[in-house]
Amino acid sequence: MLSWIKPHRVVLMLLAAGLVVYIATAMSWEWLPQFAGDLVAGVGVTLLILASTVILGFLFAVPLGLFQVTGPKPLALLCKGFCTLIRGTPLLLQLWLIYYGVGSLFPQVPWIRESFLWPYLREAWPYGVLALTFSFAGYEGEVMRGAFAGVPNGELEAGRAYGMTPFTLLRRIWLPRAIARALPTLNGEVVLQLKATPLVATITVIDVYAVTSKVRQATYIIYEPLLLLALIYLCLTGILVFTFRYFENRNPTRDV
Amino acid sequence: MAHSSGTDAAKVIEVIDLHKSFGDLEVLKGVSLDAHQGEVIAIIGGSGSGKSTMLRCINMLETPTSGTIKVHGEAIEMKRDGKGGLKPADQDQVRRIRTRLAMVFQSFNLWQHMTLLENVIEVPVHVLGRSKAESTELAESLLKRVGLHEKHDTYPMFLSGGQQQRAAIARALAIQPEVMLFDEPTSALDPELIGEVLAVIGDLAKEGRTMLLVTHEMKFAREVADRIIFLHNGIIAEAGPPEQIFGAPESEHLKRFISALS
Amino acid sequence: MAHSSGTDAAKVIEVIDLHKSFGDLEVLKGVSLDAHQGEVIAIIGGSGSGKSTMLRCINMLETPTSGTIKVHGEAIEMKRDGKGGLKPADQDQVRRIRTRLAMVFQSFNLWQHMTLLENVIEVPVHVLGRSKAESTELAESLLKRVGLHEKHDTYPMFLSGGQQQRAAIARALAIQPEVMLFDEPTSALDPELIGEVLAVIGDLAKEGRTMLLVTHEMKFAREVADRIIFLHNGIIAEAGPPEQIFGAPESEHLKRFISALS
Amino acid sequence: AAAETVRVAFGAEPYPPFTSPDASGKWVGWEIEMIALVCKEAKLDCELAPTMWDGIIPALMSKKVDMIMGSLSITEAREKKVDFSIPYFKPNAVVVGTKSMKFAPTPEGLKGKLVGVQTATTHAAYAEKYFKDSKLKQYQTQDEINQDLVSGRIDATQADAPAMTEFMESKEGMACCEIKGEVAYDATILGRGVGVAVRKGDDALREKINAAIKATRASGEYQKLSMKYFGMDVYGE
Amino acid sequence: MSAFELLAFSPPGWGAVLLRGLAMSMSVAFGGYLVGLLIGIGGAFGKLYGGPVLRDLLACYTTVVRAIPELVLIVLLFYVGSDIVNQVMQLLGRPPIDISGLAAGIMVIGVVQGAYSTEVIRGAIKAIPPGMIEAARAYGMKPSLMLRRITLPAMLPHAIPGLSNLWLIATKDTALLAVIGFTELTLATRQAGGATKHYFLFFSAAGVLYLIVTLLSNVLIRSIERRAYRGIPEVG
Ligand SMILES: Nc1ncnc2c1ncn2[C@@H]1O[C@H](COP(=O)(O)OP(=O)(O)OP(=O)(O)O)[C@@H](O)[C@H]1O
Ligand SMILES: Nc1ncnc2c1ncn2[C@@H]1O[C@H](COP(=O)(O)OP(=O)(O)OP(=O)(O)O)[C@@H](O)[C@H]1O
Ligand SMILES: [Mg+2]
Ligand SMILES: [Mg+2]
Repeated sequence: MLSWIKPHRVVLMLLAAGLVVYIATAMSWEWLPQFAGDLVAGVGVTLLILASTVILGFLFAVPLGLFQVTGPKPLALLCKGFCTLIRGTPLLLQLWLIYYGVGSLFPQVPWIRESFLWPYLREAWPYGVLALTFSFAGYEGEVMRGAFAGVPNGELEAGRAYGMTPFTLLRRIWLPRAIARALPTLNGEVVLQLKATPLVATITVIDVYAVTSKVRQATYIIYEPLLLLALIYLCLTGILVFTFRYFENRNPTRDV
Repeated sequence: MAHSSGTDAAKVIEVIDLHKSFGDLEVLKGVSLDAHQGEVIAIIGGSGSGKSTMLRCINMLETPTSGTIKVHGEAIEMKRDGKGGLKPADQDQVRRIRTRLAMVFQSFNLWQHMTLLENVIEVPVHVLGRSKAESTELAESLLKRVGLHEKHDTYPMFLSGGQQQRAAIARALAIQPEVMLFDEPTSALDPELIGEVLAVIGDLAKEGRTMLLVTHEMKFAREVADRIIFLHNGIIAEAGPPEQIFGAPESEHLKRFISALS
Repeated sequence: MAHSSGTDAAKVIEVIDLHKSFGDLEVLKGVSLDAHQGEVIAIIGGSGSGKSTMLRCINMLETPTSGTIKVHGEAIEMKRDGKGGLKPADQDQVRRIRTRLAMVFQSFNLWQHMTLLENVIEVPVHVLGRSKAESTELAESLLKRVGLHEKHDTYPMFLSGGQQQRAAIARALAIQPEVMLFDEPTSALDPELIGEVLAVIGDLAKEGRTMLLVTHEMKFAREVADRIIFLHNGIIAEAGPPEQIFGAPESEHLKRFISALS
Repeated sequence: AAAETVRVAFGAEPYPPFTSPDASGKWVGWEIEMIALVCKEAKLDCELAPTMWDGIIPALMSKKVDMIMGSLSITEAREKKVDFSIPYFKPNAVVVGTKSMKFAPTPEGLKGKLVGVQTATTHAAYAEKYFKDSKLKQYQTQDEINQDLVSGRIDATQADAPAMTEFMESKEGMACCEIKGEVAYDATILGRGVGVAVRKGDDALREKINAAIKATRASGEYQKLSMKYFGMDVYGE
Repeated sequence: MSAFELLAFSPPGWGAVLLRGLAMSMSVAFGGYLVGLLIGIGGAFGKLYGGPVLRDLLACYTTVVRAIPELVLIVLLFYVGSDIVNQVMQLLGRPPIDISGLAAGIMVIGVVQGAYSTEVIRGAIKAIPPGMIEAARAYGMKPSLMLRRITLPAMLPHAIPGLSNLWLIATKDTALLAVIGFTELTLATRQAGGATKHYFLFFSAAGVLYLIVTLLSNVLIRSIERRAYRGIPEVG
């Protein structure tokens, strides 16, 4: 632990501490108590959306990437098409089409309005989760495609030669190797996903970003809410980066 | 084309008129071969003569352009693929057969994300469904036997060439297969270790396992093999017991090939 | 510790008290060695004894834990790095020296994104600044010499093991360096090709090039080397001309090592 | 020529009938014409600077624009950061709801209902204070609220009366919804109206604008413009 | 008005507005992406081979820039940044300068993209078989030469998926520039939709425009990929 402390790091930390002290003292934060509850709730919403869409999206991305590499052809094309469509159009538009497009059709069907699903379909978050999941899957599917294709053929051959079923080969060799090499990119994509979550505010899901926007509009205080927002996202990203770093370091690599 | 005299033991591997092309390059031009239970067959031949390709065809890592492969009398079923070649008709059959053949690759192909021990127990535990404790015990003893006991927690990329090769051999042995396909298993080993591998192969043969062995070490081939096959220009140019091949080579090519030895 | 009798030729490589550890594992425990102009030195020893590590230290692919390396009398300057090891002080010097040493790797390390021809002309054209036409001509003749002429437009992935190894040798030869470092250059080759490589090495020695050669082929070492060095347990356990090493080995280890030969 | 140039910011997102662009890039609407009117009276040479909401206050602070005239409600919190002119517009707040349900625009009437409001508006503040038993949904724009009203995902909305007239005249609006009435007046939230924002301390500009707004009332031009767009006088004494 | 009239190229059709927005978006995206790529290459090498100080600084850069929402960065860099510049100019007795939205946009997108490409490229370099790099070193290649001849081409297959994702993200991130008064495609779309109430028509039109850009990009990426993947047989 002590080896972590080096002169330049001390300097950096002092600088950071100075900045924080300046921001805390020289700027106006009297609005904070009034919105504290909203902020905490907002962080919760952000985390919930992030976690659920990343996990669901990744589960979806694995077959998307795999089928593009292995085929069969029609399935590969289908996956490719899905990834292209998702990556090729703005998320805002997708969210919008799902919420205002598909979502607004349900109320017009009487039996849906009567069913137990209606209270959920009437909410906005299912649509947000769906759109963000698709989006993550689309981007990640592409990353996983590259990662699957990059695993050295010899190692796969060894698995096949010893009679592994395709599923065992995938679970034991191909997927772990692919994930290992996709980790740094994956890390970035998850952070991007974190920053995509604010879009759900456009369909009335109030995340932490929406709360700070509200503060800004209500009080016309510009920079303080933005800085707080930056700090919150910084902490969340820091946690993500450290988690990923932990897993990255578990992969053996030789320095060259 | 000389062929080995049949023995009474069961035919474990039969290769019948095997052809293999890569694009325009015809690497195997009709190779036929029987391997009987407990037999050790050494395959020799110039670099690029198709030795690896032949081994790889036997367990379907390459699909033959034409020809038949039988394991224990069971022919691997093939069907035409779209491009004028063959492909296995029944993947389950291929898989079943593969679990009975263990291959040691020329380029080792160790799994880089697993330690040596993990590499060795992978197939026993996850393919053959043996218990982890038992597999680990076997693996440790195999690693000890190839002199890698202290390295069992190391990842392959931190090993010397010879250490990787020995690990690959241990991985194949751990499967305890009926047939072993060795592709130059001693290329990175020193004489002392070659002797050790030779002893291992001898033991395996005594246990009744069949072995196909690609090698450039003629001395090794002579000592370990019951029969030697000389691949040249895509066909089996000569085959026979070691004394005959090294003592009385018939073709010019083989003569030149082994004359380089002395 | 035996040392070779000094010759009159200039010392091209000097290794003085070289130590190298990987973590807790001390692989080289003080190795010293002189190589004179035109000399061929074979390095033998068990798998994992540190042969590759020693070659890799000479051109600074591994940085020694301590010790000095001199090339043509010029010591590679080193400084302490943070972690108690050494690192080169002047990268330019290292680079300049490296262009005079050509290495053939145990695992070939061909550049997978280039064809064979591109692999071979890469360094002459882009590092040494020779003309492309001239380099291509030389490369073609080298590829022909190692029997890979028709493969010059192929990517390494599609080559057999021996073909890759020959390509790696051609790549090193194309540099026409003063010193060649060979790490098991014949491990994937058949006896015929080994003979060919032996001839190439002989020619190079006649041209006055110095060679350090790690090999497991004792026959090869005996035929080609002026001096043989036996690495054991991280030190040079024995060194001397082939007749002495193979004829009158002193230590137990060496005796056992070469007894495996017969 | 003697007039000084003043850059006037307003939201770059369309907000008809107040501010909206046409395809040639020209901005039209009641507020655009108000800007012209006020500037003429104050003898200012005004330049329109449509700016996205998130950048509008920073633009004012960093002097990229000089005033904001974009339906900004005057509130206590905001007055700490900017100075406001006298109000030039006091909309009254109405509740619009689906035809299929009958309810009054009161806390009791809206109990248990799903009510959409535009975030950070006086309506949102009002709804938060009074409609405690309703479920509030915060939207970015009134347009989106209207869409969800049409599709039936919310039951009601509270909004500016003038802004809703246009919606109520549209085909979808007429089909789905009706005006349930005005909410009970609360001067502390609704009472201060909409003003022009200038940088703190820019009193010269603020005085000019105050005078100009009064002048447009006196000359009757304000009333004419208001009738043209809303069919009533929205100044609200 | 029919959909056809609404999308016509001359007013009152909005076609020209959308296309102008697209052109704006593309020029910022392209500039920003290039800047980001350069930063990314430098950053990846710094992170892999740099000294401890450089590494820590780069770690701060990639973490902080990736963490903070682009909107915050744009607002801070553009308004606070130009404020500071102008105060400095005032001190020097020079007239204030107007930082152009285009330059600011490219700068901001570039800085953000740089942080992401640093990570993508770092991962790709780590995926190269170490032997290929060692061989280059052993033959005395200079870092710059090795970069050009070995590292970049060899890492390309591993980096292309990530980098092409980044390009597509760049084309869409330009939406944020609306905050600094830039009428790019997304804002133009919202204006058209809001003014005409034909939201679906215009959002779909923008979607199609984006999709066309993507498909064209894909053609280009494919051809780069085909070159990058030479020598690597298809797995399957
Ligand atoms: N990067 C590394 N990290 C950790 N240990 C290493 C590393 N490289 C080599 N070693 C260890 O150092 C020892 C010597 O390795 P080296 O490659 O020099 O052996 P060698 O004599 O060339 O053997 P071989 O004949 O099998 O190639 C081995 O035990 C090996 O496991
Ligand atoms: N995937 C492939 N695509 C194209 N050509 C190939 C492929 N694999 C092998 N070849 C070619 O087929 C021929 C035989 O290769 P093979 O690997 O079987 O040789 P080998 O006898 O094992 O040689 P070595 O002793 O050098 O390992 C070679 O000329 C090689 O270039
Ligand atoms: Mg081979
Ligand atoms: Mg070695």
